Amino acid sequence: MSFEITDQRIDPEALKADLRHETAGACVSFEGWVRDHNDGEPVTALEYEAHASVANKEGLQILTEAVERFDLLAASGRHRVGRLEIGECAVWVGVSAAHRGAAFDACRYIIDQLKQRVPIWKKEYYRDGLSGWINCVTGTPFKARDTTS
Amino acid sequence: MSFEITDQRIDPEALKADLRHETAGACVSFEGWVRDHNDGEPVTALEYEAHASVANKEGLQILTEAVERFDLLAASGRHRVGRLEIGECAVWVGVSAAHRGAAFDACRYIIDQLKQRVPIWKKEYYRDGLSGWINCVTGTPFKARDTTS
Amino acid sequence: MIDVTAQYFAVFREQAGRNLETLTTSAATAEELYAEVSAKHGFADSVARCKVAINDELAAWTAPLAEGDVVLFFPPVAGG
Amino acid sequence: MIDVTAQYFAVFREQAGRNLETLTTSAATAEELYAEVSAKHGFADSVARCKVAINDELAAWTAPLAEGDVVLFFPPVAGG
Repeated sequence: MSFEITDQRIDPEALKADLRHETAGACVSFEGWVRDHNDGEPVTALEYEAHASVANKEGLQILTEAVERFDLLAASGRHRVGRLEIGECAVWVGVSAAHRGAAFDACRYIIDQLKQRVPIWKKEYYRDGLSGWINCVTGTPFKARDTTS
Repeated sequence: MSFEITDQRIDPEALKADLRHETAGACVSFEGWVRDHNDGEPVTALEYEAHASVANKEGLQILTEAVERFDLLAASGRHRVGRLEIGECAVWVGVSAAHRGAAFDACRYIIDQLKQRVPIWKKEYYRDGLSGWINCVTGTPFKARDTTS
Repeated sequence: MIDVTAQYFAVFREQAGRNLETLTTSAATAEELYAEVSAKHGFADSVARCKVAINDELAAWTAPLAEGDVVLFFPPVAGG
Repeated sequence: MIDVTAQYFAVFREQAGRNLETLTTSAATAEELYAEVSAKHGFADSVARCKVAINDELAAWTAPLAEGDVVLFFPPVAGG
């Protein structure tokens, strides 16, 4: 079980090695990819910022909750920081379980909680040269809703 | 959108290329791994058999339904046949969507439907040398319930 | 009476001891043919749990049979 | 009055024009300190949408402040 903020490209196949277990029959994974639009507005790139030590601790706490709450064998997560281009993987969550119901429910729980609780911020760059911090009230261009994935 | 029965190792990373889309914000994938037990009984290996042409057609039909029913951008699936060892990937389903809710729901719909509708059969080999076709009534060792993933 | 080919998969193939056989039958539907072959080979699963395909297309158990049809009997599926 | 360090992230850092600042304050809780710094720098988000950490541990807005604390102000998060 591991959660890490990283400035390196996320490699889902390598990360799945941590989920391997002889009793695992199901593996569900989620990837959040940088989209080319948000709320109808064209997005050219994204920048993620995090408080790494608090984020890593809170991310691990969420994984621990998921393992306790669902019938999981393993769970891991990664979140990129820095500037990302369209199509790049910003966040990865993977879980393994004996049965698929628990795996789907837990994977969804983890990504929902990560998005609500972990200190990570996203700045979008738009085609018109403007930029905005998602979810934040700033007066300058902003998005009230998070609609990225 | 593609569904194929294959006797080759499944490569999830390569298959994800088919799910790429500039408007895709979420990718959810499911892998069914061969477990070392079923219903409490130790399993040493599995053998899958399929009617490939009917299976491919029905699998594609399920993907088409999922794309219509959920707000998907792409969906793909693969199912292995032949003898598989513990830990190998027997089935892979991947979907992409603008938003994660649709991606989770659709991925789950697809694997649930695949397990119910596609002509694929599974024979388990047990440590005591016996074997059994899952879900089938045969008189000899069998499993009434499918509890593999 | 018509001539059809019955094809067996998985546990049905093992129980029948063959992949396929040609049958001369009075069965008018896939379901009637299943009743015949399941009695002959001792198949224990009900049609409710099995599937049938005629000439490589999934079909209803009530589908009528025609001379020369290839009827595929699928025992309960277990993918995944 | 106590001396504390306020640290800003993302939009707060941009609006404050700095990463951190030392403040001499009469604020007894994290929430009182936020009221002070948000008035000073024009932060518009309510505490209900923001989070606070004290010395690198997430804390309740009602958490008391002590001399030398480093108080991290997190604007609404947006991971994923």
